[in-house]
Amino acid sequence: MNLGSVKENINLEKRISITPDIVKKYLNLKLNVFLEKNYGQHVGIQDKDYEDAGAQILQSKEDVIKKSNITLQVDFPDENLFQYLNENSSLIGLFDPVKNKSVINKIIKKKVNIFSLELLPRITRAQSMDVLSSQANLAGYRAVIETIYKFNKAVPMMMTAAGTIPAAKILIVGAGVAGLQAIATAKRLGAIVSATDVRSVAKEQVESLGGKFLTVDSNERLEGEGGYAKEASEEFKIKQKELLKINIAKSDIVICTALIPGKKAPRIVTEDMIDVMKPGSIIYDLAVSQGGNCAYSESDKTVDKNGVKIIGERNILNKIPITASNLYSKNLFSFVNNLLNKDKDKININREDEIILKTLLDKEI
Amino acid sequence: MNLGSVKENINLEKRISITPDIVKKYLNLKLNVFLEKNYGQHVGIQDKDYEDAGAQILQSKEDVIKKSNITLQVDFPDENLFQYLNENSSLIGLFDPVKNKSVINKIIKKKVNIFSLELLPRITRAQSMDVLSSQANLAGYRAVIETIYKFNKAVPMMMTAAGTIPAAKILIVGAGVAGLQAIATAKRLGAIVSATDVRSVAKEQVESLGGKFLTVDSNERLEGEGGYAKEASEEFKIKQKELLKINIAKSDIVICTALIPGKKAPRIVTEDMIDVMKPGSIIYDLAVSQGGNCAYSESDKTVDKNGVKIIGERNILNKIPITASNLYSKNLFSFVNNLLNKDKDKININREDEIILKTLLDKEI
Amino acid sequence: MSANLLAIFYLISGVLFILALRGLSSPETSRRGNLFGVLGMVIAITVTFLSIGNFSTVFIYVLILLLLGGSIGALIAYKIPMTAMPELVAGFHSLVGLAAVFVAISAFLNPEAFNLGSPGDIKLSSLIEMSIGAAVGAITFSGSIIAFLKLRGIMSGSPIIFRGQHYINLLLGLSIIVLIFYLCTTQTDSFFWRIITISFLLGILLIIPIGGADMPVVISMLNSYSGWAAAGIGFTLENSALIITGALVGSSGAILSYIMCKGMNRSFFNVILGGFGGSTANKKDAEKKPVKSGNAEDAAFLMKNASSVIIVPGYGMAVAQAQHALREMVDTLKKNDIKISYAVHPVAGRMPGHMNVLLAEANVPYDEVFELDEINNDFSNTDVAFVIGANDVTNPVAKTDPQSPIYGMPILDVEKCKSVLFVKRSLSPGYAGIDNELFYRENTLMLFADAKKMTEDIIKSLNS
Amino acid sequence: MSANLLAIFYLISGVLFILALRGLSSPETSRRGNLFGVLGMVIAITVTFLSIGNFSTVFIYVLILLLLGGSIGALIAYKIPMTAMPELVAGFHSLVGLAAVFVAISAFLNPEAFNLGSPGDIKLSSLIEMSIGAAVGAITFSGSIIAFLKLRGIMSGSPIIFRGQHYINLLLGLSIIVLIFYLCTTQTDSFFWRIITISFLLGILLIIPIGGADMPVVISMLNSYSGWAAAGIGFTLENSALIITGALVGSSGAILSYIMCKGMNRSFFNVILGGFGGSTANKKDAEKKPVKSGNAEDAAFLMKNASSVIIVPGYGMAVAQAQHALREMVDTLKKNDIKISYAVHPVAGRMPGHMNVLLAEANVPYDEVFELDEINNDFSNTDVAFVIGANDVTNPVAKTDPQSPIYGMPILDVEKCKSVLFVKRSLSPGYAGIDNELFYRENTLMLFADAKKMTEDIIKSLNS
Amino acid sequence: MEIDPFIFRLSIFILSIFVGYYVVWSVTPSLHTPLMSVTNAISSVIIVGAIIAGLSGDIKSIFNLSNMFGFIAIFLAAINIFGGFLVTQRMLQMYKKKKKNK
Amino acid sequence: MEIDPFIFRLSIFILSIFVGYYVVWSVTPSLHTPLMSVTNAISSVIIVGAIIAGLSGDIKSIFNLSNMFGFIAIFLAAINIFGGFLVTQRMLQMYKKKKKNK
Ligand SMILES: NC(=O)c1ccc[n+]([C@@H]2O[C@H](COP(=O)([O-])OP(=O)(O)OC[C@H]3O[C@@H](n4cnc5c(N)ncnc54)[C@H](OP(=O)(O)O)[C@@H]3O)[C@@H](O)[C@H]2O)c1
Ligand SMILES: NC(=O)c1ccc[n+]([C@@H]2O[C@H](COP(=O)([O-])OP(=O)(O)OC[C@H]3O[C@@H](n4cnc5c(N)ncnc54)[C@H](OP(=O)(O)O)[C@@H]3O)[C@@H](O)[C@H]2O)c1
Ligand SMILES: NC(=O)c1ccc[n+]([C@@H]2O[C@H](COP(=O)([O-])OP(=O)(O)OC[C@H]3O[C@@H](n4cnc5c(N)ncnc54)[C@H](O)[C@@H]3O)[C@@H](O)[C@H]2O)c1
Ligand SMILES: NC(=O)c1ccc[n+]([C@@H]2O[C@H](COP(=O)([O-])OP(=O)(O)OC[C@H]3O[C@@H](n4cnc5c(N)ncnc54)[C@H](O)[C@@H]3O)[C@@H](O)[C@H]2O)c1
Repeated sequence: MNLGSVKENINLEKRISITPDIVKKYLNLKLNVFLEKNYGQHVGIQDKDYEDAGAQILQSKEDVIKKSNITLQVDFPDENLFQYLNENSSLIGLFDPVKNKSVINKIIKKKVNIFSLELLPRITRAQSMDVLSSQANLAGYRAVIETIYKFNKAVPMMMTAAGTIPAAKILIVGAGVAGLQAIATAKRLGAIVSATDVRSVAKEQVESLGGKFLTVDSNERLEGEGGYAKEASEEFKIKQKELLKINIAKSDIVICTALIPGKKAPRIVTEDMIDVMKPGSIIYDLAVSQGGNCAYSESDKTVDKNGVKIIGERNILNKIPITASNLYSKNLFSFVNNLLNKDKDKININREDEIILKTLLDKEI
Repeated sequence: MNLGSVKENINLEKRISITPDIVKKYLNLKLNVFLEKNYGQHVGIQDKDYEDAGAQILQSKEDVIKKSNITLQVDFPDENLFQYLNENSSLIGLFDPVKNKSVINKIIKKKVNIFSLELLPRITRAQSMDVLSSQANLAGYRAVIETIYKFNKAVPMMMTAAGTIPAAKILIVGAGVAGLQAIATAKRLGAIVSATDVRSVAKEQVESLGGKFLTVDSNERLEGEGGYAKEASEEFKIKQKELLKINIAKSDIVICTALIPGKKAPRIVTEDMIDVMKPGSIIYDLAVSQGGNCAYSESDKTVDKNGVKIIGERNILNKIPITASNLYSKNLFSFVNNLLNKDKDKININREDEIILKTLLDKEI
Repeated sequence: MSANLLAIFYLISGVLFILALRGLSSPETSRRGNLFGVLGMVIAITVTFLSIGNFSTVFIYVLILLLLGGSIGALIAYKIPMTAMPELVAGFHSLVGLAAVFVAISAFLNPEAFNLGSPGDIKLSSLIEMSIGAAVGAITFSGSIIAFLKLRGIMSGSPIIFRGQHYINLLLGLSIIVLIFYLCTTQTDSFFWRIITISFLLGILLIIPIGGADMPVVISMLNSYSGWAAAGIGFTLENSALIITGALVGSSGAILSYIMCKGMNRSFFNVILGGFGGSTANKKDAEKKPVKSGNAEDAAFLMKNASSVIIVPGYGMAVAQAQHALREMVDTLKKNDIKISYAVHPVAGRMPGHMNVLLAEANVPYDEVFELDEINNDFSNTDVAFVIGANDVTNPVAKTDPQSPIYGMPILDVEKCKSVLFVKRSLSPGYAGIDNELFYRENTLMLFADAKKMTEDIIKSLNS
Repeated sequence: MSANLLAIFYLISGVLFILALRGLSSPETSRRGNLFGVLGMVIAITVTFLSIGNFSTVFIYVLILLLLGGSIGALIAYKIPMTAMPELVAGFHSLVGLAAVFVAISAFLNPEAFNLGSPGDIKLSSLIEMSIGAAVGAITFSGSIIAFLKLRGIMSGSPIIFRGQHYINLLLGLSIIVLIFYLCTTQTDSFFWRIITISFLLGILLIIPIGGADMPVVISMLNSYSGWAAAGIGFTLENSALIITGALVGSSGAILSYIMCKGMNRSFFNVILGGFGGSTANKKDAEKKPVKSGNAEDAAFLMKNASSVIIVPGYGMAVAQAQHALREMVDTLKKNDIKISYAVHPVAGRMPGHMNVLLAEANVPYDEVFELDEINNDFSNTDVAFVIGANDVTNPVAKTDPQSPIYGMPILDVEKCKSVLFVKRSLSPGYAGIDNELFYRENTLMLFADAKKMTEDIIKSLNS
Repeated sequence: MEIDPFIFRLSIFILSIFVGYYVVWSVTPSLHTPLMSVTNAISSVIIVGAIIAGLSGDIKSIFNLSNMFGFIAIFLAAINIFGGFLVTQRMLQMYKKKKKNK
Repeated sequence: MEIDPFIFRLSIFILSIFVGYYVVWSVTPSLHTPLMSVTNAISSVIIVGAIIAGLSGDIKSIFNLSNMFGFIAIFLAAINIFGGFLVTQRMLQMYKKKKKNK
């Protein structure tokens, strides 16, 4: 069986789906690996590295896709390549099914099994394939690095002969995977970190990283299925707003990570909060591609409101493509491994398996 | 008495010499403070903030300089302003006397007392004025932030369901003020940090921050006066080279901070070392304006050698102008305070005072 | 053998017994301590024989009895599994108690042999002493039997409580005193026998309300009783070996039960009197599967004597912010030449890399931290796994039960270690909400406490 | 008063003495302990009077002597400054020693009064006992006098050593034994006096080679001797109060000196025999200015009883990487309701913000960390400054001596605290290379050790 | 002025109680189980009484009731002596093994 | 079969040694100085001997040499008793004061 991957549109997506390390693992499963020429060059991985690992480099995208029973991507391949997809072959990636219905339908029409890993159920067995976790984690880390880079002060407290530099105050909105890693990273750098979330278990988790939790005083239970959050009531939102207004005014950096699965991201940081922020403060809105947690935030833009920078990037992971790709490709490998039958010689679309059932987009949508 | 400061050339220098906090302190000494319009706007400090603190805003550079008995700058004011400098007034800043002999001579001719704070003796009493320390410290911090921002991997070790992200290895060359702060910052972020220096006391200091010290096996004593380093012998350099070659090859990030006062910075990271570095690695050369510790490094450029980025910036402190200015302005205040007589009503150029004697450029050079 | 020499030898054997107990103050000297005890016993027995001196045929019978009893004792000692230790000690106590009763009876029947007067005209002080000895011996006997039955599982371990229990016990106690008084004034046999009977009854009633969990305390208390009985007999027989040893055993047993109560955070008097207040807690315990729970000292002991320890941190360590204490504990262990590694499970904690953040904060060297694949084979060659606030990531159900929500997750095979220590606050499950069968394993010791608190306590024990 | 009742009262007073010592196991019970001691003494004296019973005029004299001695004792006890405690105890010992000698002499001169036979025909065992009592008493007396003189500064504190010292002592010791032997066989007076004379000499020779620093150990050892002397006399007088108390004091004193030696890391035997090895170290000490140096217990005690403590970290904390231990110590102190702040000097350490990095690593809350200006006024209202590895930043010479290299640097005014603890390894200077006069101040206690080690030890003491 | 030996015995008894009290406090908690078993073993000094009881009186009437009780007591105590010390030894051996492994 | 009282005294002596040994180990090091001073005070039970020595013998010959020694011993011991206990009390008072300050 053959497995392949073609170069992404590297202006939009710098991550790759197969790293040289993973090539070896596929070979161990007796899968041949085909890659497009210069597949990883943009992140410093040369074709030679792949060949050394045992992959075969083909000259064109078509060649790769034509040969492959399983095609691994981050984003869709170019639409004009769809024609080369083999019938009954599998296409695996992060395809954002809510937004890309029509494209997906086109592929389904080709009798291609398309799997979108955002849909992975959050069950323990799927943890090693959990792309959302692995990528959100890095996004949380990187969001802190991004803001600190843009911040025109030093973050840690330093008491020096020339006076004291106060520690920066960083507020994290949403303490999911990304939020927690952001807390950890900010803490490490010596910031004074606080965080808020709708889920009450988040308090303990935030404190387990040494952060301060801002509790919205409410007895609503907003834990949903699979550990995700539910949308909050109006009353809750008002209370949250009061709490945040005070705290955001004191913050130097705010990192927004709040999401509700399948819904638009909640709007949490509002205009009036931004008005009272100190000039030079920075807001990083990780939720921007799902609509944003923050007023004014725009994809791939840095908005300046009275000296407050509001940064939103669609794909922050392009900033640490190597690490992100390492984890992504391992997630894919675990998924493929689970997709194969016991003898690892053919794909086994076992609809009994929750993992396969939930990720497979087999009905036109 | 009047004290003034004009806007720097903000393309080259974003730091300022007087912050609103410090204005108040000067007023307490009964000094009037005059500033050029829009003095701190580029870092988010408005004229109103200064006026609230008690400073007087003047429309032009000339006005400020004409009024001032003491002029505080980071860099020289524009040469065409020299004519307005009052006789017997004082000009204080960071003027790099080694490089700027002719300019300085021009000013001396005007009977202006010019003080350059690089020349401050490293005595305990001068610690609060020690600009080199305060700025080097921030440079060390920021160099780490810069490289980590440019680094295409995550720095801290993370053992995750999608595999382990190894901790980045960061090597600091030169463990002076900047080097130590770089060590501390890198450690905080979870990197594996090692450092090297010629001074043997540096070992304990590096370890006191949790870093690993790479000891060059030699019994030369390279501690010079005031805690500075002396130039090393050839034998030492060869030994150092062997040691570093092994360690640099393993490093993801190298930060160079080695300096020898009054000499060109030692060349420590050589071409052959860079050759064996992994693509994606980054070298930050803080010594670039003194000639650089690293082969290929160029001021204000990022050089790419086989995927290894070598970054050199003349003025890294432009990246954290607020904090840098806070400390710089406090250093200046301590210096001015020491320059005044007991009643704080006139300048007292007391050549008995080592601090004044060493910093005053009164002989043409 | 002169009386003086005899007394000196008894003194020596008393001192040897003191040294025996003293030896147990540290594991190094403990075996020597036991030998002192044996020596003391040999001396005591030998000089007793020598003092009597009539090496007639009877002597042979005595010797046979001695050897017979000895062989049985030795057999039991070798055959019994180590886990049955508490009930064994309880069983042995009952023997001492009974022996004390018999000696008292013998003296009562034949006072001339002991220089205590003649039947019906026994010296007052001796009469008091021997009845106290007999009563305490009888309580020890029947109490120990109940403890034995409970521990052995023949009787239910749960406390048997009825109204007025304490009043009945009080009544029985008082009646023993009254009977002794009558015995002394009337010298009537029957009182003596009634004292013994009532004491047997009292022994039973004293122990039945005490729950299985408190049994070790009870055993130590019975130990103490048997000591007092021996001392009582010692006064009767004017034998200083018995007095010294009896007082020694009596007071040390009492203190030991007090110390154990303190260690378990239980009130000494509640335990000894049984059933006061503690009853409900015991009832709940009875329904659960048994776990072995230990304290900081046990953990310190196990790790100090290990040659390698693997630390398995989990979310609980993060919650307790125990990383610094953990690092310090490890430093202390390392000073004892114990090899330490940290095993970090990929999903330990609540965020990817959660453990790494905390371990780095505590300056744990990177080369001591291993991921699952690297270290999983090492557990089987490791003495102790110290699982601190982790739970799901060690749960073997992930390998065995396809129905389990964590089925298929790779786990850290901590159960392959010789001993597994689990530091957590309770038996509650972790994130996945499922029970962990490791808690109930033979080689597991639960350390119920906040992770930071427990780690600090372990450090204290390691240092003392 | 019957002999039995007397013996019982003596037993009671012995038990009270045991309880007195036991009371000192914690500061809370210590005062009660002392009262037990007083009570025991009152009982012992009273029953002794009662047992004699001849309330003649002589009795008045005795009472007067008692009150006279008592008043002198009380006066001394109230007048003496607390710092002179060690020499006071030494002085008191000499009295006990002398009293023992006198009692022995009295018994020797008038054995009938004690039922020991008649002069020239004293019971053998009594003779042995009383000569041992007299000899040990004499050694105690002269030894204590020497110790007193050394501590008082009347004699030089440095050890006096000469060749063959140990052989001479051995010889003297042997000759005492030989003399006792002759005394027993010949019952000649002169031997008795010689025993006492030689013992006086031996006492002097035993103590002169011991350096001033080891005096506390010696005092405790002399205490032990006085106990043995009392016990010896007790055997002579067949008095169980003396036997019990003497043995108690004798063994406890010996153990205490052993414990103190262990605490000071000195060999017990070297100290007791004097001059073995330790001499050179002592000589060097003598040249330095005196500093008060304490141990972890002292530090723990001071801080536990403070209401506020300011921590002053410096480069030494960083070198020792003591920040985590420090944080733990502070946590422990906080549990005792002690207010803690950290005072960070602008140039503490070797890089700007050095301390902040480490304190943040140990998760010290930011609002407990203060810069110099914020906290410098607080020192005067603070009980303890805990200076850990800092030096230059506390050196008052910066304010007073314009010649000093650090003149003009603002410093943390730690000396304004009631007590200042300095944790550092030695008296060596810091970065600036200058001596810190604070080390020699009255209210300073030096804690010489690695900062991490010391902090850990303090934690241990705080917890015990 | 003779003191009743009972007083002496009382003194001995009381002092022994103190010794017992202190000895146990100094035992490390991890050795509490062996401690229990060794004190149990020691408490079988009662055998001294049993021997006296068993062998007392006239040699001819040695099998009377009083002596029989003594004999049984000897037997019971003997079980305890051997069993107690041996089991303690076994327990302590465990502690030793662990040490040696190292 | 009478036991010599000496044997009993020996037993008492030895047991007391054990008690002394254990008691001291349980004293906290910070109380070592008061401990020293209280044992010193206690060791003045020698006064019991002194009183016997002083008041022994015939009332008429009470001022002979033997008794004189006894008298002096009483005086010396008395100093120690009062001085010792009072000084201990003073020391312990310090510990108390510190506590109260809090
Ligand atoms: N790593 C990730 O990215 C991630 C994300 C989400 C979920 N998860 C899940 O989280 C779990 C992680 O496993 P784990 O073993 O680390 O944790 P766990 O299974 O959740 O167990 C944690 C244990 O720590 C104990 N604990 C809590 N607070 C404590 C304290 N203060 N002191 C002592 N013990 C304390 C709790 O028991 P007591 O209450 O009895 O003390 C609990 O059983 C896995 O099920 C994983 O799937 C992981
Ligand atoms: N902050 C800066 O930017 C900077 C830069 C350069 C120089 N300086 C200078 O450094 C000094 C800083 O003052 P400081 O009070 O922090 O330090 P310091 O005056 O240098 O004193 C540090 C003390 O720590 C002790 N020490 C070293 N290792 C130790 C260990 N392992 N355990 C316990 N104690 C240890 C040393 O005494 P022992 O050897 O007796 O143990 C030493 O006296 C100032 O003089 C300052 O001017 C500061
Ligand atoms: N079972 C598993 O193995 C597994 C794997 C990964 C994550 N998880 C758990 O799933 C949970 C969610 O993780 P995620 O990061 O993917 O969630 P997410 O990305 O959907 O949301 C991010 C966070 O935003 C919060 N949020 C939503 N609305 C908010 C509002 N109005 N205000 C403030 N905060 C708001 C959510 O509670 C969540 O914590 C976490 O608790 C995580 O531990 C479980
Ligand atoms: N007295 C004071 O109060 C005071 C104030 C600030 C700094 N200092 C001390 O002064 C010293 C130097 O500080 P700095 O940062 O200004 O020095 P610097 O900027 O002149 O040099 C930086 C470092 O490079 C090192 N170096 C020089 N040649 C090297 C080579 N060939 N290889 C490796 N390393 C080399 C130097 O030893 C120094 O540590 C430090 O020890 C610092 O603690 C003292």
